[in-house]
Amino acid sequence: MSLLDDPRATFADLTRPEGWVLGVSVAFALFLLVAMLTGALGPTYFLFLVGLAGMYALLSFGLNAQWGFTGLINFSVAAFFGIGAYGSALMTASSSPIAGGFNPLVGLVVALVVALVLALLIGIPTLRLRTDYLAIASLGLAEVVRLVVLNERWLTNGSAGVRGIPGFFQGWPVLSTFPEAMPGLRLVVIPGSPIILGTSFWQSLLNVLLVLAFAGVTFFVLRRAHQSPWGRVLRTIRSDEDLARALGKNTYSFKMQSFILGSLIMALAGVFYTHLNLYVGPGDLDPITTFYAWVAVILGGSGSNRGALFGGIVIVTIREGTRFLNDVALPIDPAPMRLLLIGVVIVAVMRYRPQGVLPPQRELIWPSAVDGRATPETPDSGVRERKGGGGDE
Amino acid sequence: MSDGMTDDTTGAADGPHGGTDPVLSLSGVDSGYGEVQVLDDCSVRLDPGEIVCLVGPNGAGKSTVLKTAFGMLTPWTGTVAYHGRDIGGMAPEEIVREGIGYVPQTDNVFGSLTIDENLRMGGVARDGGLEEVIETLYDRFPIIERKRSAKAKTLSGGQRQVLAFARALVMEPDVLLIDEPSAGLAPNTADDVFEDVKAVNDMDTAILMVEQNVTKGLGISDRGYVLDQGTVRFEGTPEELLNDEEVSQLYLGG
Amino acid sequence: MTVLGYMANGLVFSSIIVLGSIGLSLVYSIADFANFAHGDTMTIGAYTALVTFGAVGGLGGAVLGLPFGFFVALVVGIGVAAVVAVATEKLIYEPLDIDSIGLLITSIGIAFIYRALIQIGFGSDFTRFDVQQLRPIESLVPYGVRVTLHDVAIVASAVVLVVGLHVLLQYTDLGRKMRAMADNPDLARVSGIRTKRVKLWTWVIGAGLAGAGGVFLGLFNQLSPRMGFNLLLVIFAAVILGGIGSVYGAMAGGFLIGMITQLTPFFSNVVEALPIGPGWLATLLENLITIEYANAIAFVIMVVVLLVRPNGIAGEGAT
Amino acid sequence: LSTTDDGGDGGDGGDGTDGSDGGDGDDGGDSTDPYEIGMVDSQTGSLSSFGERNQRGVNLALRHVNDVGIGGRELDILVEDSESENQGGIAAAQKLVNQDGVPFLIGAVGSGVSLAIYESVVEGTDVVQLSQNSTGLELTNFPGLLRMSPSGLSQANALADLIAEDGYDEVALTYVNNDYGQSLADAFVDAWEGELAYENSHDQDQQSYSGVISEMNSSDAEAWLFITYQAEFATMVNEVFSSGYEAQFYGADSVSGDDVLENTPEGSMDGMKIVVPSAPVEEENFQSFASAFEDEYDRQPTSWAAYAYDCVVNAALAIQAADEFTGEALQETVRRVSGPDGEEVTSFEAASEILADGGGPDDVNYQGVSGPIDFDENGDPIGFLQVQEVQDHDYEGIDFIEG
Amino acid sequence: MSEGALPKQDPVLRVDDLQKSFGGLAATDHATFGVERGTITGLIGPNGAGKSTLFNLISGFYEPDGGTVEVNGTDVTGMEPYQVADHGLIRTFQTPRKLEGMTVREAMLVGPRKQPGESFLTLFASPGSVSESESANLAEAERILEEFEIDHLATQPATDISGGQMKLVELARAMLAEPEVLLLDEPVAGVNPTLAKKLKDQIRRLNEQGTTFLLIEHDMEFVMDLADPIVVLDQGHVLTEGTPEGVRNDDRVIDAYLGGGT
Ligand SMILES: Nc1ncnc2c1ncn2[C@@H]1O[C@H](COP(=O)(O)OP(=O)(O)OP(=O)(O)O)[C@@H](O)[C@H]1O
Ligand SMILES: Nc1ncnc2c1ncn2[C@@H]1O[C@H](COP(=O)(O)OP(=O)(O)OP(=O)(O)O)[C@@H](O)[C@H]1O
Ligand SMILES: CC(C)C[C@H](N)C(=O)O
Ligand SMILES: [Mg+2]
Ligand SMILES: [Mg+2]
Repeated sequence: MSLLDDPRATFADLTRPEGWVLGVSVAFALFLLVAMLTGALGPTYFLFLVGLAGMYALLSFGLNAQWGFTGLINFSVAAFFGIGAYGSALMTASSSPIAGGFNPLVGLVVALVVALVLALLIGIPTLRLRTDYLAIASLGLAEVVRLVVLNERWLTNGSAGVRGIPGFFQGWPVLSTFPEAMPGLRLVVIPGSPIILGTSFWQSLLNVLLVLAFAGVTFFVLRRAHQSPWGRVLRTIRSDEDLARALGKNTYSFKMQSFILGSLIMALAGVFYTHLNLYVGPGDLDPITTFYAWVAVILGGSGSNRGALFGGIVIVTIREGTRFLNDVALPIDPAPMRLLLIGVVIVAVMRYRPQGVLPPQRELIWPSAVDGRATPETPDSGVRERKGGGGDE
Repeated sequence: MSDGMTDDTTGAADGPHGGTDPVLSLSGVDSGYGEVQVLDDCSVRLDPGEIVCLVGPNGAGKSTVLKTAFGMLTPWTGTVAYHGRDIGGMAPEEIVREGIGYVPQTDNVFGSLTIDENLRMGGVARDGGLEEVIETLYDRFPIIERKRSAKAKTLSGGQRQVLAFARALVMEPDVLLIDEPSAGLAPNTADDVFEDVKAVNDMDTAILMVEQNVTKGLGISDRGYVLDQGTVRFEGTPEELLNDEEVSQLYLGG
Repeated sequence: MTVLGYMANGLVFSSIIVLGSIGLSLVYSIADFANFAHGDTMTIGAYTALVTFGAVGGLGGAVLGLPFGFFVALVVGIGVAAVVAVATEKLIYEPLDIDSIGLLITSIGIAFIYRALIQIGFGSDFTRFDVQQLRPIESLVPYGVRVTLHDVAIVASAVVLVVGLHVLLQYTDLGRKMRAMADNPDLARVSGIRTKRVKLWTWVIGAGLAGAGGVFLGLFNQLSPRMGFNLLLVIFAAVILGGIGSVYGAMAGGFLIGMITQLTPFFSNVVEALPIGPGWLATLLENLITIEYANAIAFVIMVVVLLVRPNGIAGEGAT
Repeated sequence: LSTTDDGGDGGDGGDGTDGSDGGDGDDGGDSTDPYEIGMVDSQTGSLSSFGERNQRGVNLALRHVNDVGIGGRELDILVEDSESENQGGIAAAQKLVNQDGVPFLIGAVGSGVSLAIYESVVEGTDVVQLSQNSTGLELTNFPGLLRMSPSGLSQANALADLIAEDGYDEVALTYVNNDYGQSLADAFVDAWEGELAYENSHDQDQQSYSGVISEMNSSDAEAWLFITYQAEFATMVNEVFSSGYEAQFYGADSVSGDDVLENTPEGSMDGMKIVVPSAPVEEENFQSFASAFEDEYDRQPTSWAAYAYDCVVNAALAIQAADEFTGEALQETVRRVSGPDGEEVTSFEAASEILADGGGPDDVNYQGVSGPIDFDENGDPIGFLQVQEVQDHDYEGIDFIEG
Repeated sequence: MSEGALPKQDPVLRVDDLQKSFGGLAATDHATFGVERGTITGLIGPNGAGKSTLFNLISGFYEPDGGTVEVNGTDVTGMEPYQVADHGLIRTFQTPRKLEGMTVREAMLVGPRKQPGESFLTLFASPGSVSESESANLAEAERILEEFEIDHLATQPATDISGGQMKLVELARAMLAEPEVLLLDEPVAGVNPTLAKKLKDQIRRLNEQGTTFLLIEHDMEFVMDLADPIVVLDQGHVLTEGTPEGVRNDDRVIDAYLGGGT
């Protein structure tokens, strides 16, 4: 399994699309590196994009844990994201109408607890019923939460939003003053275009480290869960809940666990967002976030954690990369052009990579159980993929 | 359409029934799902008025033969000919109109439609006389007549099987492809169905049938094929197959 | 305003929602996905009518306060919306080999494309049809009902279209074929149903009605590139409430949702007037049942209805 | 209907229509690169129509600036879309500041987005941020964040006075449910001494506001105050008209515009009074701006276009007056080129001439087409207000109020 | 109706006066019978007699209109399917269930009950125990696949197999659950006769190891050979119960079910 143990085998194990994606990713990373060294890409901006990608990756992890694993259709990603963001903002911000001024870690905990409560509130009545209930209830819930945040000023400041939010490392030893303490660096790789790394660079670097920590832990937890019997029950529910019930699985409980897990991860994304942008408003609960999380999961490949990670990156590339295309593209009204481009990219990916970029590739059995056992040769394409490519309908 | 017309040279005449042209024939067909090959140089023929039975182990490719013949799958190589005309790759909804009917092995009724509607759907390609045929079928299958306005998903397994069979008969096809008609049927009902198959056949419909109930299946057939791993292993009259020690041992549970 | 007045408003708004929800529901069940581009299809209908109306002008006479030319524009709007939808099906959806969630995501992309094209062509500002705005019908004002002839025209046209659809489904096999297809597409083909053709008809009907809904929405309010999209969530609620895939359910759902959103001021009056149990409950309700929460109330009612009738109002009882 | 121009083709103008084209030497012949500044605009999303209005102003201003040139160099504006959302706005500003490295950032439209950008991207750097359209009260608390459009506070006070003077002691108020609407409404409620018969917010982009309208009607107040945007207001007017209600309308500046006139029935708003920020006199610079605008776009300019226009001109002047093209240097000049000291001039050309002749930033006082633009210590412009009345379905200025 | 109620020494499953109707149709009509521990009990009856409905009632998928179900002496009426399974009863479905996105092997591994790895916390608290039981289950799954002659399908997508193969996977998975009582709904419908014979041996062997079976089957040769006693259901109620011989020669059974042919 691990790259360190046996790198050669790990690479030989890759399926064709995996190899392809790996190749493209490496090339893309190199390209970015070169762009950064030559000054074509601002390092601070790049780190901001990485932070955003991390945030979308977290959102897609969360949705993947619900939809990809268990088939729960959650249309209130934005609501859980918003709960995370507001929960943490209201606890830490100086302008908070209720509490405020707490350590960001308190904010983190409170955000997660509120998300948990909300997940229970919506899960308890709906998860016993057919899967579409959750879709419906969550669609409504997202709107209700948004309207409450917008209108209940005593609680949320209403449309004014919450400002005066500290960075996540506020009050931590060393880290809280790290960006200011770091010297401004000036790197010259290409003569004439020096790269200047100032306070905001170090601040962004901290943010990136934070999101990497969040996403890294999440990824590790999800991967292990996905390969486990626990994950297998979820996948059984996704495909045939009655079968799972007949085999003695308490499907309601499993669905609840999966729903809560995903919701917490989405709230985590919200917490990060709050301390990345230092401002939250009701607009952050707009359904568009839900759209993008779905797009990321589907583009990445439903049910695949790596896919979700990749989907997060793809979303940022689509949303922010199109800004660069603007600079060169036709001088038609640029804004709708960008909207058009985003639309075209989404359609194109679905057309040419319908199972997503990195669909689940191989069977998911607890790793050490299959190790050493003669694993039949890796199929050239993934389980789903072969199905997707089938000629019959 | 062109019943029995043989304007093309189909190189007939080397089958056991030398002389007649087959209504339906697969010759040298390779076929499968996606990239997975299932049929390997498979040849099966159905002569006018015959009942032919396909038997073989699970996963041998029997259903795949029917699906390929009916356009659900496109043959990779080889031809599927109907009255000598190549119909390989033609869409199922068009093949129905040519006069071939098909009863799938699974998912063979519209669960959310009533029995009555199921039968009507079987006749969308008919020009007329729909009501009469449906009434005839109800007469023939009282087991579904009683439930004509119930949703098909409420039927028991066996009732469904009967409905699926009836649905295909609405078109009064020339050739009928049936995938395991007796699976899940009570012995007496299975007998009825086999009798019905016989009766349909008596009205000049050639039948290609997959059956695991080999004794009864071969019992009403004129010829049989044993399929294994996508290839025809044996071909012959029911007696020949049933009496062959090896065939019977390996495939027929004898 | 009187209850009657609120209900009259609700009826007009419902008519538009109903037109949108029928199409969404049809496509949902036949093409098997939630079409997020449906709202923008409505927008296409509206802008087509705008252009057509600008080109043909009033054409002499008028019915219900609307010039003949407007009806021509309506028909063209319906037609173009249908053609665009069919073209999208042929060019984009049909060649795709993905499951329904994949299609849903694709439709989000399509929605962006439609909207971007409209914005490129027309700018993002709002505009209206160039028809004379009317005053309320005098004879109804004493009853607290304040509707114009245009409103009557909207309701009447919607009724005509809905009845037309009903007749079509009732007296042809199309409706049954659609259901068969929604149930089991493979078996439908095996039975000889030309599924592609049925699908195209579905798109024609669904998008055509959406186009009409868009034109009326423009007449009712105004046109802007986001008009249809802004309505989409409510339309979804209507479809789900009605029972996914049921045309008649979509009608009922659309009607109810339209009514509920317009009746909220009335509900809030009722809540204020009623002597509700403990004081805190009364305060809570008074704070929550206000027009800011109109959409939220509609959604909550939808969820509650579904808990009682799990398959929507027109669906079959509990499973 | 005139919805077909997409504001894009500014290229073929400048062929002598300006009259004042005489002696501006050789423009742009220099090999030096243009100055690049950034702008965050609402090109898509719920405020996209404002973004479009902004772009018209920006394009016109760019023409006027580049006809003259800034010390021989041109001005170039990189526009990024905020999607009218915080997230989009922040991402756009991130790119402009940290990727393109612009020292001067015009943006954004919605007050919430402007603040979000300021707090998460600009604060702590020396980049100059100048919002083109935000009028929310909260911005006053952020002196580092400049804006061209005046705070809603003076407007709110003026409205309260105006309604009281007109003899009403009851008012029904509806406002758009965002930072802008809410803060303006709050300020009004503070200033208003009469009875508030109805006060409720409404969401943007709704398909119908008949609920709001009917509730306002049942409040029995005779004066109705609207703090909302053009599209929403036009819908409301139409609904009032077709419901046959009668009331005296009042409105904040964001409800006035040609598109409202175009899209509401004749006479439906007659008598309405609106308080709008404006130049203190019926300046000829506004007139010439308006006529240039009409030539270009075949429509009257909105105040939003005028703000955006002034943002660009102000930025250009700040650049010309500064020693070097850095945020630090621009912070020094941006307030002074339009500040009260110096000679009052009403066009970029005139101001630029003074600077070219060796004048310092304090030697010019650019008078904008949207007002005198004197930023106070909080970064807000000194607002001058005009009361407009709708007469024969057109806006007539009837009074001035000094901020 | 009391014919079904033969006295049982040690009934592992008891169905008492069970009723269920759909609309006007009484699919289960005061059905009463018991399954003796250690037997292979056959359940036969015409199509639509209510056999599958009975399975659904016993296993908790349907809520009965009246009557009780007892498993291992516990009243499980009205319990959730998973609770019934906890009491040791597992059922298969007449129409095989497909598991999308899994290989056949994975689909099999859902079978075992109470796997330590099914608790989220254990995954992190005690990965070793997860690993251990997973290895054991995998070995067991592969063994059964081999016996069912579908080991070559182990890493095939579970959806891409033939109709008969699906029935086999369904059966194999249920066996992995190692229940005390196993309810099989037509396990060999569509299964090749040669293989069916082998399955017969499998079932018999498992039975000898202590599993009690209740099985619905229309293949008379199969069921008569394997099961004793046999319960005959007709129109929702127990028509008769007895030895294969007795049932085979019962006129009512011949009439309603077997027909002349057999
Ligand atoms: N959910 C349901 N709704 C309505 N009727 C039902 C439902 N389930 C079963 N039925 C009816 O109950 C009767 C018994 O059905 P059941 O499936 O139990 O039969 P069965 O004995 O298993 O038959 P088979 O051997 O054909 O599978 C049938 O007439 C069937 O139509
Ligand atoms: N949809 C599918 N996709 C991929 N492979 C399939 C699919 N359906 C069947 N197969 C494979 O094709 C082979 C032949 O299947 P087929 O259904 O033709 O068998 P069969 O002879 O009808 O068996 P049975 O008697 O069990 O119905 C099997 O090995 C199966 O694994
Ligand atoms: C363009 C304007 C409508 C923006 C508004 N003044 C605000 O601050 O939000
Ligand atoms: Mg088969
Ligand atoms: Mg059954």
